[in-house]
Amino acid sequence: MIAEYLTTRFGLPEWLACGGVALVQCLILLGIMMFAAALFTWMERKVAGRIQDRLGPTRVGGRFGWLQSVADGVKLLAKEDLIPGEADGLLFRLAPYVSFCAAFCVYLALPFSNGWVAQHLNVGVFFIVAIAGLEVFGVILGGYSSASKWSLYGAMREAAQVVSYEVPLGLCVVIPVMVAGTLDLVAIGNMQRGWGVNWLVFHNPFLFITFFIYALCTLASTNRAPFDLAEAESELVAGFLTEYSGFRWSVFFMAEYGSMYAMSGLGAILFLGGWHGPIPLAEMLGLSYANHAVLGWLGDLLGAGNFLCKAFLGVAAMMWLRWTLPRLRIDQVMTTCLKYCVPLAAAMFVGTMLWTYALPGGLLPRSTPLGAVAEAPPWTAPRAARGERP
Amino acid sequence: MINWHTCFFLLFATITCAFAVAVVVSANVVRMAVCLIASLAAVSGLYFLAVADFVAAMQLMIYVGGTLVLLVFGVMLTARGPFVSMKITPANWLMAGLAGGALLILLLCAATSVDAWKTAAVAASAPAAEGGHTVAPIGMALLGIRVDALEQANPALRGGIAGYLLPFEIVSVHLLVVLVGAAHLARARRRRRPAEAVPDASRSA
Amino acid sequence: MEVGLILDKLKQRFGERILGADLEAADPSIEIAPAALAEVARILRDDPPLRFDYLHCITGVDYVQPDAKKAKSFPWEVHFELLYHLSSMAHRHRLVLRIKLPRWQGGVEGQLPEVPTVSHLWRTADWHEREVFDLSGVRFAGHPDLRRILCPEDWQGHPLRKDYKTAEEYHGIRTR
Amino acid sequence: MPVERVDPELVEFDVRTDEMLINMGPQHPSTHGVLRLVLRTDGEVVSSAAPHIGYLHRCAEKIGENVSPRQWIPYTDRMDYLAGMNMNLGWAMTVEKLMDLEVSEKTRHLRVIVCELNRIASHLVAAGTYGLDLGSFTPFLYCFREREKILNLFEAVCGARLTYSYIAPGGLIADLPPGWLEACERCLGELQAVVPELHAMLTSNEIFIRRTAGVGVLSPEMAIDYGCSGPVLRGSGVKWDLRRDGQPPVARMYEDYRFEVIAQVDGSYPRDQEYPPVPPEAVVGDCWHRFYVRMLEVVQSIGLVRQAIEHYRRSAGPVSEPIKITQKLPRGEAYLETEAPKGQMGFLVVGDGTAIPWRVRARSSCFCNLSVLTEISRGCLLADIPAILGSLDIVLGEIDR
Repeated sequence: MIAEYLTTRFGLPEWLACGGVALVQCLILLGIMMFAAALFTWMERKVAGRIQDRLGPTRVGGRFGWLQSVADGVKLLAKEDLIPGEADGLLFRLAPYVSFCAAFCVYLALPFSNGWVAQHLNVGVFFIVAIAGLEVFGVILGGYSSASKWSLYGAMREAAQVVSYEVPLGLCVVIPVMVAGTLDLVAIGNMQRGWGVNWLVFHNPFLFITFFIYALCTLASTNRAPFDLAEAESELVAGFLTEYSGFRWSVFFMAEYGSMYAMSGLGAILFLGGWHGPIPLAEMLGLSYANHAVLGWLGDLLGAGNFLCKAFLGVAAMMWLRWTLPRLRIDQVMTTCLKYCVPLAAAMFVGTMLWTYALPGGLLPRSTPLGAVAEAPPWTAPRAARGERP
Repeated sequence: MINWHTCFFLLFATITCAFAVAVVVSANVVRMAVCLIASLAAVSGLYFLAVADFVAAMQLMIYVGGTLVLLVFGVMLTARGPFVSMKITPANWLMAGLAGGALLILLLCAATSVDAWKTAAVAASAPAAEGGHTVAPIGMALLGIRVDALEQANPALRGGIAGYLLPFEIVSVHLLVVLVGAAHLARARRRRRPAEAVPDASRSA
Repeated sequence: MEVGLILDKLKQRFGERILGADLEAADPSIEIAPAALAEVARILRDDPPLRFDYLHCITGVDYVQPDAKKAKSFPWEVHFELLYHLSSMAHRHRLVLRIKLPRWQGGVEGQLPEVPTVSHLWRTADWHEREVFDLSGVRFAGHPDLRRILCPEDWQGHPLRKDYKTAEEYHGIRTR
Repeated sequence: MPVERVDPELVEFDVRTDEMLINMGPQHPSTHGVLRLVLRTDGEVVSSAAPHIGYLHRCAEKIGENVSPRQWIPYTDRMDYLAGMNMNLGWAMTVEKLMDLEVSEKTRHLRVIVCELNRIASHLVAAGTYGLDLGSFTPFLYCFREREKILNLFEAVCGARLTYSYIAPGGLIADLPPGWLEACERCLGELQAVVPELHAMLTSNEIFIRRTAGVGVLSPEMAIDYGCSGPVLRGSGVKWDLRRDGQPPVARMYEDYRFEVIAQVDGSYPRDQEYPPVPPEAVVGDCWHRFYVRMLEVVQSIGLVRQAIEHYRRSAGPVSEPIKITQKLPRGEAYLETEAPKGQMGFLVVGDGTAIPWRVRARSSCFCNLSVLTEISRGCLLADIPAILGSLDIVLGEIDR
């Protein structure tokens, strides 16, 4: 790997090489997350504007207000940082970072393309689901430590909602995992290689339905409208965010957008072919490691573009819903989860199980990838399997 | 020469211990829960270091995630008066110390009794090397096939004992029954009261 | 039903306690004794041919001229008046109930005049009586929750009385 | 499948939990102004909601006793500041009743035009903010976009966009500028096209129906008992509209107009326009019906304005001049209620022979409509409070005066 390369080629000490590479990886991921947050803040304003028959930001940065997020960021940094007198100061300060860390850790195991992943875990799916559930801690701590009843309401709603929706979300994730036979996200992505019909969402009708349940649960677990009860403005002022201002508020915000993007990405890998486009363009062009290392790398780059687009579209759909639908009531949110999502997901689970048992190949004939099956690049295997220490 | 592995091990171990102590020392229920979360999360970090991804993710999901409920209860209990602190009497300290000490001794005994861990060389070649793929062996073990014991000379050991599937299923069904029972018991039965008897806040507030 | 007929009906029933009527005005009114209000109101609401089911408004009017110079040309006698605007959705007729009260109970300055409440007959009266109490200073006997409604709870005086003097300051805030 | 509703009569559970008193307002996004509700909550269930008002009290009645009727007109603008025209109208007609004044035909029809336009504007705000209360942001901007067009028309008429002071006792301060009627007709056409959009985004939206149907049910008896009026009363299925049932001056104003009172009687609404069907979950008197009545009234008012434009074009002569500031009032009293967008707005004036009234009284429709909140919100969920409050469509300027 790069660290080995650096050690052997330039004689860097191992600790420096490893540490440096880890640092760079972290910075890249942080960059992606921050950029996503900035992009989506701007995009949300534009999308909301267009849906509401207005323009959204137009001035900042010349055209389209593309620097609006920067202006927002500067404004938020310059804002007075208030902590309520009654608040538990330590927890109040800690809470946004808890949320942010959880959202960030998801990116550690999220592959952006064939093997482009910071930490290739062979239980990647499981890790992401586990970590994504931890974001709620920040919300609960923030709501509790604000010493405001509205914040507390927001926190309690969030707790109830996230804990409930983790069940159908977990079930929905397990179904494609069952079809794929692995928890390794890279492997799941790679088995959907080829034409669009190979995507798991088209594997069988049950998986097709599962995808929509997954989308619903994603909305709920990332706290987006119509499930944004924790910060329901017209009911709870701003819910757990009521007492937050300035930078800490923006950290919560980045965590929200970060996890929206991550969950869209997870959905893209599990259901929508990950980094494989509907047309196997890379293979048609011969961009594979079998031909040349650089070509293979280019193919992966194309894949990363594919993946980012799919995740982006997922977020765009979330925005579309937010600016269209009214908010559900808490009992309706719970009913949706417990009475509809859980039984449906369970039924889909059983259905998929029977389907794969009866028709192991799937209904649609799997299109064979063009040309020779591309050989996976050497670093796609889990790191541990190569016998190295992280 | 820095060994990152050792570095991180020390870091995570320190965090684990420090927050464990903080849980004991802290007087505020919610802060206790937060320290417990930090401690448990650091343990999960240790598992990652040991290349036991599956166990680590499990730790995150079950223990750290499970603390959520604890946290929520803590919040609910202290929501009335802000940040109620706990009063701890010396007797509590004594009893807790006894129980904790006993467990610590048990743990130390167990740790020193495993021969393989006594030499550093063996520890380095611990199963972690072929690990990473911890899911499949665990799954197989449930079905009664010990992957790590395939090279065992003793065929009785090689086949595993009987697998853990049956006990696992029994335990899960048991848990389900307990859950249903708890839900039934806790179900709020509503009692009707005539509207007149309702305390009217517009009058009293 | 014509107001004249209503008047006859009420006179039959309450006799002396119906003090007068003004049938020629734009809004015909019947004046009744303060003590009879609750009973008259119950009949007005429940008697099938009357069925005054809708209470529009309760108004307190203070008739006094605090300015001594203008007092000579003051066209009314000094008193306090309550107006109840009623109507019936079923029969589509209207009526104004008029109650004349002394400005102060027993003529003692500061003692608010008192009438029986009608809030148990029309729930509209609940808030309206509170408002009249708050702004005009009439005590409604039997009202379940007679508190100030528009002014702060610790406000002094009743602003719609003609002799009301604004306090110099309220909790350290200058009021003029 | 209908969501199981919390029984309105229950307050007690087997599992006892602590109740919490929580202040909703005076600074809260969905109390529509500076209203304070003291909620007694048990978890998400609200066992009682008590409104506390008076934060916007501006002594309008006391001021009215110190200025002449013409001078008090701007104060009426600031009562229901979303329907200034209707407030002006109520006061002007009350003073006209006291003075026994008649206005010209042309004035009458012009008053109908501006008042019905203002009714549309007010209902649009109600619909938009109601969407906001339920977490739907977009209809709010659609409604305000349309309202802007109406405000532009008003600006052309009287120079103000919110506080018009256009209708004065005795007449109007000005006739229409040239080309105004054509602009108004264009505006009506655009408005008519937007109503189906609002129906799609709100009235017939599945989540919207679930949030409003069966919530905050107000029985017709209770509505009358509490003195509710306007769409709140009609939403409970009471066919009562002062434009048809009012005192002679008010009813006479609308005697040439064809319209039906919009209320569900015998299970159906008057079939004079296209509208989405009533969902099976909706109960007469719930939030959905109150909202629905407002939406239907928007279309009805569009029709009324069209009729009024025809009448206006046909009537000859100038519009009536308002009375002078120094005009002496006769001795006596007059009380009149008009049908404002939010309900029956009543004014009482007592004259003592001078130019300045002895007593002025404003009977607020929202005041009565709000008083019913405690009753219909008992046992609902926290999220239902904005839904119920929004469906009552209150304006604090009118409640506190």
